[in-house]
Amino acid sequence: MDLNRRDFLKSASLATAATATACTIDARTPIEHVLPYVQMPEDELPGTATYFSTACGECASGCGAVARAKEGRVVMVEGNPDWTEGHGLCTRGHFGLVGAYSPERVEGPVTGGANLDWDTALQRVAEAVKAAQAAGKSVAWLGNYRTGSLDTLLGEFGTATGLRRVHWEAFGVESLLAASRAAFGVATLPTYELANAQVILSFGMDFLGTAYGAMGMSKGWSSAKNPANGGFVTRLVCVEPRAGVTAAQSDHFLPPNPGTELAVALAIAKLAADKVKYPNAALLAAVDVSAAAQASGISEEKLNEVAVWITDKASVILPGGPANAGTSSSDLAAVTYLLNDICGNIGKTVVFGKEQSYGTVSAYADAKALLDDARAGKVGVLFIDGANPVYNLPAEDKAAEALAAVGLVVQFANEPDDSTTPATLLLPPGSSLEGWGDANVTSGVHTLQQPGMTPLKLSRTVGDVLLGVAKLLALPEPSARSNVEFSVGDGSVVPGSEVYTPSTVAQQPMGFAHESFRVYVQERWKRRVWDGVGTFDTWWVGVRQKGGSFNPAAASALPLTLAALPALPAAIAGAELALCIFPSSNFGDGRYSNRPWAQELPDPISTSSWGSWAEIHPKTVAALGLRETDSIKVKTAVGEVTLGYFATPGVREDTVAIVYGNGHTNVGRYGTGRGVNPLSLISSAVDGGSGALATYTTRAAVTRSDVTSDFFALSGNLTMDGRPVAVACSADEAVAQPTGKAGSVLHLHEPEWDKRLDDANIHDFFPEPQHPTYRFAMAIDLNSCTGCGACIAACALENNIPFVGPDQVRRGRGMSWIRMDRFIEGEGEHLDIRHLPSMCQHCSHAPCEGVCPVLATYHNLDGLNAMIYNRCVGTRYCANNCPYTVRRFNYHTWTWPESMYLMLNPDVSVREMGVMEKCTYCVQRTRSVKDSWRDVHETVPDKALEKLTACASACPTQSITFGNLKDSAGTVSKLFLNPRTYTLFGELNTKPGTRYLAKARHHLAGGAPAHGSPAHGSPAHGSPAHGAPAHGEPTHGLPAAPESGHGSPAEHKEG
Amino acid sequence: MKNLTYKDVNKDVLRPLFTPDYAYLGVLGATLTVLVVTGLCWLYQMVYGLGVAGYHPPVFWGVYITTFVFWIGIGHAGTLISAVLFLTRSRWRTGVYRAAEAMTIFAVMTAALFPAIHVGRAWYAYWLFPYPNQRQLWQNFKSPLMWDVFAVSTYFTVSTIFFAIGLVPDIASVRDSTTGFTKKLYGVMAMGWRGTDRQWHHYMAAYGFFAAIATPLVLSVHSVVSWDFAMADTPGWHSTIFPPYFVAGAIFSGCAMVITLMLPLSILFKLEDYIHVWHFEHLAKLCVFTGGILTYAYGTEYYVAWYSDNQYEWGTFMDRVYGKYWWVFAVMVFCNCIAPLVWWFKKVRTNYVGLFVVSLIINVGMWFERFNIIASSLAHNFDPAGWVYYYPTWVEGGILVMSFAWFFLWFLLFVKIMPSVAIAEVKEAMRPPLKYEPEHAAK
Amino acid sequence: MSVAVPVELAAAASPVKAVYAHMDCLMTGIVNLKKAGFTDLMVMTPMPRHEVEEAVYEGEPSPVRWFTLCGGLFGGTMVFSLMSLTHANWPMILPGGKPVVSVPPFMVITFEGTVLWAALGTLVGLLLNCRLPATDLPEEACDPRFSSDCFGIVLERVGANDAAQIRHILEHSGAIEVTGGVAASPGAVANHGDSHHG
Amino acid sequence: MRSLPRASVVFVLVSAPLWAMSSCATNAIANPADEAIFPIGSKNLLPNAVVDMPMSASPLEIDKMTFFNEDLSVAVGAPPAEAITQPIAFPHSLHVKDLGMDCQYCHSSARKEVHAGVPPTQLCMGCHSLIASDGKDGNPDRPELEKLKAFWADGKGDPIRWVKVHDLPDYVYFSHKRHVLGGVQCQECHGQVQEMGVAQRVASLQMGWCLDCHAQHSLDDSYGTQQELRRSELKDCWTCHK
Repeated sequence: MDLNRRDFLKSASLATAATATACTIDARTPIEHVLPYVQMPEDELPGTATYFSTACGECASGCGAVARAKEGRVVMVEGNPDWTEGHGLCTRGHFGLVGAYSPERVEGPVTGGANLDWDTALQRVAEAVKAAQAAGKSVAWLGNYRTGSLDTLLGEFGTATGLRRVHWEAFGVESLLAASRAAFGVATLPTYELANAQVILSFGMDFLGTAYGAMGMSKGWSSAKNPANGGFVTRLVCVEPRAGVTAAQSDHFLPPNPGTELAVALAIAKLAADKVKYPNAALLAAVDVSAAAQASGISEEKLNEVAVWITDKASVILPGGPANAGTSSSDLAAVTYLLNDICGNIGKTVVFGKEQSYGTVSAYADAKALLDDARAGKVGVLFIDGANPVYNLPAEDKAAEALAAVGLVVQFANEPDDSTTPATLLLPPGSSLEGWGDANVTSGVHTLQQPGMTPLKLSRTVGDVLLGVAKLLALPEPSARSNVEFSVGDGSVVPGSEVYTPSTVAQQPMGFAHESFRVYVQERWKRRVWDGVGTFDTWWVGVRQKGGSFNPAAASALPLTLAALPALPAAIAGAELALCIFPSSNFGDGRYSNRPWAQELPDPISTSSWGSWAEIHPKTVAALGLRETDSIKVKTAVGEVTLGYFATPGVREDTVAIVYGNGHTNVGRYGTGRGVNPLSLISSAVDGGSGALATYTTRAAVTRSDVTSDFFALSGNLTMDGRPVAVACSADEAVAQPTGKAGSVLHLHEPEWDKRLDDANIHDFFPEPQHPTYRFAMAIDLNSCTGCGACIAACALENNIPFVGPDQVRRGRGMSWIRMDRFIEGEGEHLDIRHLPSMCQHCSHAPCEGVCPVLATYHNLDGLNAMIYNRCVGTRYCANNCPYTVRRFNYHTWTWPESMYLMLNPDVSVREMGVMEKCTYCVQRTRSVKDSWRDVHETVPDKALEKLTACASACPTQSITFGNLKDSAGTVSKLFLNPRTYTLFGELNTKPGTRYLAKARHHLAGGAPAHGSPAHGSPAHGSPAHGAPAHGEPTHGLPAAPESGHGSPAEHKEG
Repeated sequence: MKNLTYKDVNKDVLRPLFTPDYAYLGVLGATLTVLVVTGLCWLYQMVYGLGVAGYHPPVFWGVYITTFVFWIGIGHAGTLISAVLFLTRSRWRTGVYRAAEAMTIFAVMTAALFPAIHVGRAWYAYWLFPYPNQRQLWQNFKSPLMWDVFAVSTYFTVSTIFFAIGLVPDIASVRDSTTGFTKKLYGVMAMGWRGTDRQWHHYMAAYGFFAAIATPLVLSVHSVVSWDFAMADTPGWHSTIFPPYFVAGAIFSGCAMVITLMLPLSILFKLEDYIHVWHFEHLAKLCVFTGGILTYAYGTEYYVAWYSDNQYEWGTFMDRVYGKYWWVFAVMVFCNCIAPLVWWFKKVRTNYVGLFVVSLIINVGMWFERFNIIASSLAHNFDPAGWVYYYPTWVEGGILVMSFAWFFLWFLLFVKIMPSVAIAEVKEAMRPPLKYEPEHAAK
Repeated sequence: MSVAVPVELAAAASPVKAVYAHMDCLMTGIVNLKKAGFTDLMVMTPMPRHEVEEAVYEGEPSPVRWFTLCGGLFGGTMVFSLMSLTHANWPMILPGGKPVVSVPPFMVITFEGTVLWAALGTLVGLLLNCRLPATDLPEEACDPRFSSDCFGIVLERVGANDAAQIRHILEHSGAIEVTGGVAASPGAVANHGDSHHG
Repeated sequence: MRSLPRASVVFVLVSAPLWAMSSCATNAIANPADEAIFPIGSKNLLPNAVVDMPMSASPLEIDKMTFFNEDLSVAVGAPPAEAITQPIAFPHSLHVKDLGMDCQYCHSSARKEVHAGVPPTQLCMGCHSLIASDGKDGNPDRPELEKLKAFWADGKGDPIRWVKVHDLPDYVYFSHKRHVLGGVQCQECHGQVQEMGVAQRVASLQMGWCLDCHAQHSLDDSYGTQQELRRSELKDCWTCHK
């Protein structure tokens, strides 16, 4: 244990099971110790979890989170219910916990392989800064977006030391800021109120996956998609080359010819302007709609139809995303603002006032310029905060050489990564669960980051380091407040829009005379966030308890000041396949690659893990003559990579899409050497308007290579093969009956119950098992499930689910208890991607219980299907008999690295080899909630159960609801009566405890009649589909479920 | 049979015992080394976990359960020949039934290995047996696997008793024809059997009851084994045709294994007078008959799936023919349905090479039939997102070879230790020596 | 079954043993002996002959069948009660509310128990009735030829005055060898204790 | 045979032994370096050195030991009394019987929470900073109190590493709160602690021993009214297994 035991144990609470056992009488009765406190803090209950409201530090969005600490260590991270901007936590937020316990974390400050203590490290930084300033060299800062107190401190520190600040992220927001500056004159990001948008037209923004502020937009979109609130189902139209997490939810997927997105946007703008008699229509006079239709390959009628949709009802037009990051990405964004103005959305669904700001934002061109200066030897000290220039910049920029030429590179990182060289001074800031900080993205919404445990290593936050260096440099107190700046690549600075509360102290600069960054944050909140009512201390305690102060500013509008239309860029020339680079929701921009669970979580679209993959269209696969086991060689003028491919109709036939985030050279044992870095294929082309990196500009030659492909899709078959698994119904019917009698929209919900059996009072061979007080059940709304995998991440951390490594995953032995079924049907505009999180359904007539020879699994009183690990012998018959195939088997005893033992949840036992395991509806949580309500002699109310399980509390779109079926007023009981609800494989009469709500789509694949139209008894699927061979041939039209099979009225009446 | 005397019978049958020639020692040594080498595969799997085999969700069963059912199936023909044909008094039984019964016991012993190999935690496999324990934990007797435990253990016990009791008179013959330590050893084993009228009187009664008891086992044990699959709701498994289908398959592969074992036995140990072509012809006819039942069963399975219009069933059956396991299905149909048809021709049925080759093909086909049922149904289950195909690894190959080595090892030992033809029964079938001409001899 | 002649009444002679090479001679020997009233005889044959059995037992069935019946009944009831009581002891709520004691699945294992214990009962019956392992057979019966090609008749308890008549019957029935029957002095007669039938 | 699936074993029809050996390790680990990064655990199949006798053959245990006590292979109970030495020989009898202190004065979270809790050094020093330390009341030789003072070191010492006497396996969920609030006396499970010097384990703490109480208290195993059903939760495996 590299941990300093004395400090850890003394300050930590009662450590009942010390990890190392002193000696043993024999292997089975280890002598274990009980270590009480020396001085116990009052009201501390050893063994009971303590919860800390904090902010997630994994990306700039700063979502509200809650860290659960047990015996002095954080074992779980969840969403903060009090946080207003979103719900739950995304996959990257959860895996922050895995990062905190990473085995590669450095002990303390490191340089040249030698450990330093903090004082000498700060001394060395201060001297380097003084030397650089003396030699006339510049002191530079290359880092991620920082908001809140760190941005303020960095501003003042920068002005005091003449710091050249470059804040750049691989898929940053600089093109959007440039567009809003061009369109509205102010470089700021509007907030998209998707909740009341009846039509969403997106030009590639991945607002459900990797975009900034995705959590807030997911929450809005999910309520817009639900027919129950607002009486409408939002219609999503996506114009982008590849179907990512967002486009998978699109009703109409319109992939234009590569490089013609701007033409399509202008054409729609012109059509919309004509429809609404837009006053400034003259601006669009020069737009030729038919030429745009001809160039983009999207028919004029379709463009016209889209124009009608967005002008009729409240709509939102979203700018381009990473897939469309061409040389005119800022122009495209500007046109989307124009479109919003044409449709009158500004101020209604696209609002300013409570806009988003990510602190100081620089462009790729600035980062490139900084590295060029560094290479020329003009940079004395370079601070790297969270950035990874060697990986995130195209190879042409030769970042490694630049870093080598810098006097002293100071890197704030817990683990060495690609950019770390022996000469780098590595200062570990500690994970976001161990230090103080805050985030302020939406104006008026401040989330406070509180530590949940004492730092595991000798780490200091970036703020503490800056304050330390400032003291050593004896920097003068700043005279005026620093501004949030935005540089547009040409060095000009535009004031940002940080909103201040009008308190007297707001205008004073913060200065550096603060004892620690904690004090600095507290002081800054006192000056700039506190509204001055009552005493600060009581307000501060309330803020720490809630996790921040969340009162977003009032929405307002800005006048459009777009002067001229941007020129159309040239289409991406060449005969080969257009190269589109997209970020995955697991790896982000590559900073999460060394987290085993981030690598192992299957990607929502390709369900691949541990590596990179290229997506190409099945017709292209046939054209290239590829077999399943082949991998492909993608070659451009700049570079060449070889990787496995995923054949999917969700990408254009003339495009190859490669995932970004893998292919590292030195990020630790889990991330190094996995997959390829697609940036090595592109040259450093730049977007004209904003200086952002243009990735969607080149074409690549794709050929077959003899290397055996390491691509493996965890979700078996591509299509549903005509089976009613992830069922969809038409949006109009879902709107017609948002609630009320079950079975009106989907006859699948309650397959026609044979009245004769009813009269003869024959229901089942066997009576319902007795559920005295609780029958726990779960409703999963497939309508708003985006397949993002947050539930899988939360489940893995809560239930000590091991990661098994690439080799075992490739053999299909992933251990996560939720398998995200992903089906891709249809193609082109009929593309229909469905996700279905399948976990144990806790059936009342469970096929797995009858066949276990040793009674290791049985149906308990609360309706749960219990799985007792000790009694399991491992015959695996239960797993064979489960129609949902959701049971997982421990083929080996999986091991974690030593440092991750602290991460394990002590309430859940760790399983050894030969034992079956499955979803338990978080039995440790239901048990403790029942226990606490039993003290007041009441059954657990529905409010306490609704978001109880780890997956329900994590889901960003609130699709998963847990509850007690015996409480007929509960949300789950109501959802079970929803007309869209159906049971998976209901005809097997297993009476599952989990039911799914069908997806409401405006446009069903193949234009088939809405599946399960109310016309009674739509004919069975004709003669059985002869020879529907397994290898993914797209079925035309969705299946009508077989008529046979009887539902479960008994269970239902009970509910 | 040329006119043999009782002395000839004793001499011929007891000749191969005890004097191992180099060929026998060579084969025995080879079998032992293969057993030890492949036994290490099992140890490797026990120490490092079942992951070394090829299993993964949704296919949790594969080579091990296939081999378990394969060996149990082979056992049934032995009991059929020794028990059922005893009750029907068929004449061709006498020469073959002792070795067939031995094959049954060794096949069931081999099959009994597999519950320990196949189970995830082999060191807790004894929890499958109901014994009183302080944790008051018992078994779920409604589970088909518990039926299996009882069925296989009962079958093994009954067959062993039936086999041992049948051996006692012949052990007495061995005792009387040997000297020294072997005489003392076989004397103890013969339990003082002298062939007195009292002993024969009760012996024949008891032997009749044993045969009567073992007969239902021929049908029930493999029906219980088929219920492991028939009781599940996996598409392709849960159908009422399984019990007769499996029993026919069992007798089919059992008779083929009897032919495979008896041919070299009769040639190498020159027992042609006792196990001659006439026996093999009967076995071959039995195989052709049960092969026909199997072919009919395959056809019925597909018809039922098609007729039920249940897309899960039909999907699975279509996947068996067109999916990634198409070659398993092809081998099965060729070996079980087409190959045995050559035995319609008397020339092939009575030619030693023809018999041996087709019997091997039949057993290969039967192994594939079980693999086809188990693996392809699990790989193509209800949820299309769970369709992942299973491929065995070298560990499973090693353990499969271990089961063959284990079986042949016991059979080789048996041939050298016990008379492999029932001396008493053969004598009973011969015309007794008469002093006077037959017309006025004793009735 | 013949009534055993009380030993103390007749002075005993040594047991008479006859070896036959031919089946018909053996049968005539047995028939003549029984006609002459000497029913306490022991016939050794290398293989089961139904003629011998009818001659000696006159169709009397063997009591082994009762052992089989009792074994079977005991096994069936014991196994069924084992299952029912254990499930009742810890009534797991098994799938779909199935009854704690559900007959169809239990019948399978009850059948197996019945068959198993019937076989064990038969084994016990056989060993008891045949008095195996037989340690008290006269060594005249232990002739190695009886297990290969010859038949034999042995009469253990022979009255001194009957010995001659028995030897006469045996020699004339075609035995290839007849020994014993010598009227030994009272001291020499090994006390055979209670008469027991080999 | 390229058309066959990549990772499949080609079944050679002619002879099973050849086929088995030729099914070479086609799906061996693709990237050998991964084997070191993701090590798989191995199982020690050898029986443990110590003969499998019940831990402390206390009379209570012998009669409870039924025909075959096989779950000794599971870490249960605690090492026998003579094997453990506590850092401080704390006399329960003196404090509980003579001075009349209540159990929950020191084990304060027994009624509130899963763990009964062991008192912080601060609680001991509450009294012992005044009473009977360094010979104030004329009784100098109290070595145990010297040890206590060393551990305390006026608030900055080390925590006292008590040896667990009642140590249930990690997979057991035993909540003191449910038992204490349910009216179970401490002595029922921990034995007559007030008589003991250093506390020792009396009960076997094995599953069968717990089940005796649970079975007896779940009087009505059938599924009658609400209350009986609640009590049958006592025989629900997930009540005690994590």
